[in-house]
Amino acid sequence: MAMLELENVHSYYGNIHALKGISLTVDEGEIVTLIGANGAGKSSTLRTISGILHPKRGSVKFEGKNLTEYPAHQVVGLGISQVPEGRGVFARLTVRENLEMGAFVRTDKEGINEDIEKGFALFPRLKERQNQVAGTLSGGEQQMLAMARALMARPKLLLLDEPSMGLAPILVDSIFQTIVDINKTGTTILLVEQNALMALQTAHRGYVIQTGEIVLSDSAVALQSNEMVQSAYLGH
Amino acid sequence: MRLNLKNLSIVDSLLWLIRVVVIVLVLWGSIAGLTSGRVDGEGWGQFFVRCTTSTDVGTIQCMGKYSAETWRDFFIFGLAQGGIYALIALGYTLVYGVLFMINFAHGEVFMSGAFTAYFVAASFSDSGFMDQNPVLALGVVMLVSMVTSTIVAVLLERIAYRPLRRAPRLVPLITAIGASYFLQYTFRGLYGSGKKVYPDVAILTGKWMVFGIPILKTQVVVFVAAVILMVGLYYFVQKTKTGKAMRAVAEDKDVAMLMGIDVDRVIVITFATGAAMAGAAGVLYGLLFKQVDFIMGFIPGIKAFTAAVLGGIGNIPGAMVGGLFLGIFESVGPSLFLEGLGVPAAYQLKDVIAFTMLVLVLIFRPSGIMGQNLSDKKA
Amino acid sequence: MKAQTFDVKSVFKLGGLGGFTLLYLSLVGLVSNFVTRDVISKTMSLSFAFVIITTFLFGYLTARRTSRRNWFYAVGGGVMSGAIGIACLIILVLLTAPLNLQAVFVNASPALIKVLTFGKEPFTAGLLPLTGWAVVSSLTGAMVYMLPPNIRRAVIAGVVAVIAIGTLAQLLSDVVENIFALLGNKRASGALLKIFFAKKGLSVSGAAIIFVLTILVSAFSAWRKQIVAAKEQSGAAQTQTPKEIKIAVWIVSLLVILLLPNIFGSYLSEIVVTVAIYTLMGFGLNIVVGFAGLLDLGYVAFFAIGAYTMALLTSNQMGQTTELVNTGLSFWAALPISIGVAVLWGIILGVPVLRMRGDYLAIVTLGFGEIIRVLALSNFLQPKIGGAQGILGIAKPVVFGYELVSSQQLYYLVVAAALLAAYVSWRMRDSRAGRSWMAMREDEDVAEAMGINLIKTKLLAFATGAAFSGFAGAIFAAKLGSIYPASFNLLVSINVLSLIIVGGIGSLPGVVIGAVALVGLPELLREFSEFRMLIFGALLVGMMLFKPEGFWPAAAQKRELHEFESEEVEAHPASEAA
Amino acid sequence: MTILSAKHVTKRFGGLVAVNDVSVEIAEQSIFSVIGPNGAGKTTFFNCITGFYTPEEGDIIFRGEHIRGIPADHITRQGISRTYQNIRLFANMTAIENILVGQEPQLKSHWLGAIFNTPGTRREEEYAHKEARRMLRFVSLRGMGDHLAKNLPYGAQRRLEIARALASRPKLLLLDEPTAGMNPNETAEMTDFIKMIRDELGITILLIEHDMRVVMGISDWITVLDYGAKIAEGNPEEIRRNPRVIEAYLGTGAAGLAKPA
Repeated sequence: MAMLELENVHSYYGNIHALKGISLTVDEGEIVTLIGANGAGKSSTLRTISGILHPKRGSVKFEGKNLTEYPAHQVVGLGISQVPEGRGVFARLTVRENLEMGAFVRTDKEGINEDIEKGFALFPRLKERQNQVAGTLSGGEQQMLAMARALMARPKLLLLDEPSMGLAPILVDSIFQTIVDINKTGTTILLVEQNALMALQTAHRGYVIQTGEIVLSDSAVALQSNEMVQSAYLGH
Repeated sequence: MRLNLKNLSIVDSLLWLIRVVVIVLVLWGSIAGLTSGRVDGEGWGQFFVRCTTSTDVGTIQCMGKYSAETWRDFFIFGLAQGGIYALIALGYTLVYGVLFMINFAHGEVFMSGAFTAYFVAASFSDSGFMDQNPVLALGVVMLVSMVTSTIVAVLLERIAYRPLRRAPRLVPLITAIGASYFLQYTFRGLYGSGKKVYPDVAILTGKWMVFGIPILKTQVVVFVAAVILMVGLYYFVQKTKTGKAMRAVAEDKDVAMLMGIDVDRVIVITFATGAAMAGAAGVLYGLLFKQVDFIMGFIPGIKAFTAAVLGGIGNIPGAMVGGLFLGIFESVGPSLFLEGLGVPAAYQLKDVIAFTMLVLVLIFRPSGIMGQNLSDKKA
Repeated sequence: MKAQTFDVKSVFKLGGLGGFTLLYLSLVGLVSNFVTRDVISKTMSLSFAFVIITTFLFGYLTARRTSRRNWFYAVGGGVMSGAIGIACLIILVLLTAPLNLQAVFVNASPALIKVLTFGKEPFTAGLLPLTGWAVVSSLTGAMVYMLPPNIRRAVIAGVVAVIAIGTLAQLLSDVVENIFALLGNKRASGALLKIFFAKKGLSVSGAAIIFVLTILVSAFSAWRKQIVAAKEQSGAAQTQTPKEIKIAVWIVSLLVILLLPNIFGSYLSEIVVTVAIYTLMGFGLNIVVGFAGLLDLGYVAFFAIGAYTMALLTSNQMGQTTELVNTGLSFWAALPISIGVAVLWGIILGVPVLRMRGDYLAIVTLGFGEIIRVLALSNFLQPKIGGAQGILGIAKPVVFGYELVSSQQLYYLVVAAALLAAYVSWRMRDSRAGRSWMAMREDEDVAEAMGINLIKTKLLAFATGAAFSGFAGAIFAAKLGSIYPASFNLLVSINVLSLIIVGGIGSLPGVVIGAVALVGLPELLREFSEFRMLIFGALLVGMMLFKPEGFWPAAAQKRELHEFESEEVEAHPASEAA
Repeated sequence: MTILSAKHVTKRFGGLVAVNDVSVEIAEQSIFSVIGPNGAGKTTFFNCITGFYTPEEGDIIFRGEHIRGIPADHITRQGISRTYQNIRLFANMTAIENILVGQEPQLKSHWLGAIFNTPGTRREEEYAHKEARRMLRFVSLRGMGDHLAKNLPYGAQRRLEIARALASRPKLLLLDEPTAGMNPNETAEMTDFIKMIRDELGITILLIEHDMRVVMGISDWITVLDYGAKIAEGNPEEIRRNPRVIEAYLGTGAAGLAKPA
């Protein structure tokens, strides 16, 4: 059984029909990517999974539980963390406080401290700046913080929303390397990206989304050689 | 930076003009007020030497028509009253920080606590409990006030504000105004329209010597209590998990939700915390000004809002500083520069000072004394 | 889906809420203060009506929540809800014996106990009928919910009509009398009045007739609506109202407007004048807030400025109370000056706040309003404008040698002013200026990027608003003949803002409706004066929660105006890309 | 002929340099694109040209006039108008009203004229309405005039926003990501439409766009921004091959990145 399963999901922002029947699955241990143009519904899909957006129709199942029955703040507890688009670090909280917020649903103090250290080990830059407010970090550092923060909840499934957005290319490489590393430690990853090339080179499988609909799904390798993907998203 | 005259529009010039006029008026008034003690025929040098070298400040009329002691008393009273403003201001600032909404009914939350606690205080006083066990009694009175205010605020949030969280900003503001009147007249209906006089507390009559200065005991207690509460709140918001969650919700509700924070609950806690501070301020107000009635929330409410804006709304230390500053300014200002300008019965205009300050701050520095500009961020 | 069992929890919750409401109404004084005010003569006092209406309402709500359209559940729910609700009240009554509740709650008085126990002694016996009535009315509420929707609506309309007319019985009977007097038929009016009205409130027969009539009218209109809907569905062209009828409607409204003071009598005319003054202000604020989106809470400032200018220019007692001298100007000479001064201040106060938006603007304007009020009250300006003593001896308007003194005469002046304001608002709304305001309201940055000069546009709104307010102030001063700073408090600003919001922000008919609802009704219900602000506050909150767009939203009106163009849409189906 | 030239424009926000010493020369009747990663300062650059921001340094010259630091409404009156990345229509006004507001720089009537309903005002209003309907047809929104802007479909809103910008009869039109959120078909239509605006109305177009097919397909000239600074400019072919652009924006590929196991 798939770890995450979306079936025919329809979501709206007010009157705007953002998702028009999205179906996708993510299996345990995978990196799955969702690629598509700006406004195609990538972020809406993630927001629907994490409960901020409530689908009008369709089902979202995680490890057999129906996610639509849970309010957004309880989804983290089930084992799903999200790195939001634009990073969404709490600019006026310190780096350490940001990480503590990531572990909000946990109560094991020692475990939390341990994981903060783990986060610092993953991103040594954060350790140097742990008492700085997050707003003073550079874009790349904020992305690292957002990822470290999401890991603080010890998620089984990590949702990444455009981790490469607006970053210098050199940072993009290292961010994607980190994604692979995180995956190797056993965290399943659903990656939403505009940078289709990087995403497909990192992921196992991919879905292509256009105006709220999945138009293509295949292994990442096959998608890279798909003509339509090449012309629309890889710029060949 | 070079001044580009072409870019200086008419509006800017007018705003500069207003600034200059206000500053000149205040300075002129203050100087005129302070130097009005100069004896006829006395030279400026003589006057200055006499005033600065004299040790007997109590008798020599240097600073206007008041003695240095009077000025000091004005200042200390300003501190005490400023502490109350600051406590109420915290409620505005907390709620604004989290919801970007002016809780216009916050003054009534303050009133509800003070008004309700009066009955407890009065009965304690009648039964003699207040005099036998004043600390415990006052503690209970304060607790009742804080709990009442909290209940009112939580109900207010649940019934009037929560359904409107995504409504255009005008809607919750109007709701708050409506709630404000509703609460005023509910408490009028419940407790009557007359003024109630807070009982005297025996141990709080008279003065204490603080650093060699005699100060009314009530003023000391009010100020100290206000400071303790504010420091406590600051600690709560800075250090506790809930406090951090509050700050997280203030920055980004969606992301906070993604962290597993129950945003609704945090908002209720925010209202409750602000209300508890207002309830405490209510009892302190009762101790300081003695009188409570159903309409008492309005003016302190607006003043406290001014204080919150002054310190940079959304900013907790700002609210404290703003409250104290406003309290002192209001207490000292009328005698300092309004009388200097020759305004009769200047104390009548202390509200004008507060409101003028509010207006000027909002026009010229909407970010407040120590806040960053929130309106920029939202644009 | 929940199981199809009886939802006891909800019954207790709603019953408890009903009880809480009853306690609230009792302790806040609404129950005890209207004992002598009969809705139906000698049968139901307004005090008692509060209890009955509350239990009825919660019985209805309980049935809606728990009955699942099952009569058995509805009966059970209604009875239980009523019983729980009234139990709260009974506990209150029983508590008054051992405790001196009145020391804290002023309205937990013997008067309240007397209402609730029907004056019976010992009061435990009196509580029985109370319980009976409450349970019966709650049950009735539940039953009414079970009726078919059309009948249900008709019955509720009937109940509302009886209570509304009963509450306003005295005034309505006066109006009826005046109408017959105008028609020259006094005897008929006497006979008619006797059927409907008793000394206090409606007569029992009157109540019955009104109840039945309302049900019939309501049922008829529902039936007609159905027919119209059916016709529309079958594709029949919408029936246009014939021109003759339109003209007739215009003539009749004109006649009514002209004859209103005579129909209403002096007391009601007084109220109408007040309503019209607020309407005039409402049109002004509607431009500032409704059109231009500039939230102004200090609007009373311009009202005060208009009034004070009028007073200073026309008072014949200037030398006595103030240092200023009599100018001896007439009302008509002073009027344009008053408006001009208000406009000037509108601009002066407008300039510093040009850069300000939303809440901040609201607070700054509130600050301006308060500053002006405190200054008017202070000793500082007393030598000029009279301080707390105000200014007396303000001139009355003179028209063709007639001095307009009474409200029945001033009525024409005020209504003309309000109509003028409505006309100007209407013309400006549909012009370039109006569009600029609305664009600015929607998005200031984009409006500027479209070439709109924000400074001019904002100041025009402030100035127009100030002009209407100053106009209203000038008339207000002339009407009273004397003014005091106390008349210009924040409440006036709030009132005007509320009335345009309750009417429907940006909507011109909304201003009138809002003024009637928020200014007229409270004036009519003089006995309620103590509770006026309470109801006002509750109404504002309720309005924002349930109908934030107001009674007559601006958008609906817009659709009407553009009927023609909508047809074009149907003729040319959307040609946008699929 | 240069219609707009920006010289060494720099705009800072606190410590952040959003636009750093950017110079461009936009030829009349050309389609000129600005590309770059998010946060590169493209929109800020737009805001500097339209007067929403005043750049700290540099100069902007539009048809021979210095427009740096001039209020936004004046700049619009001189002939520059724009659309927004995240559609900013007057949501609660009808489509027609939106266009009528766009016509503002063309209108002269006074509010007094409106109150007294003078013949001049009436004539102008009639003309304005006629023009607005014509503009609606031009962007193929015929018959949608009385719909509130917020109720229009997404694509229609995009076009209405362009119509509103065109209503001021600009010489230079700034389009901020006009195809954002569109599917490939809609994108192709929009591309044709932009070309048509240039060809039929002779309006110069300054474009921010992420969709490389649009940019490469219609641009005469492209400027690439990164971290607020201009890193390259040239015609589409040059840009496509420019190593710096490939590195910073078009992507180098993930060389050296291990495939997950």
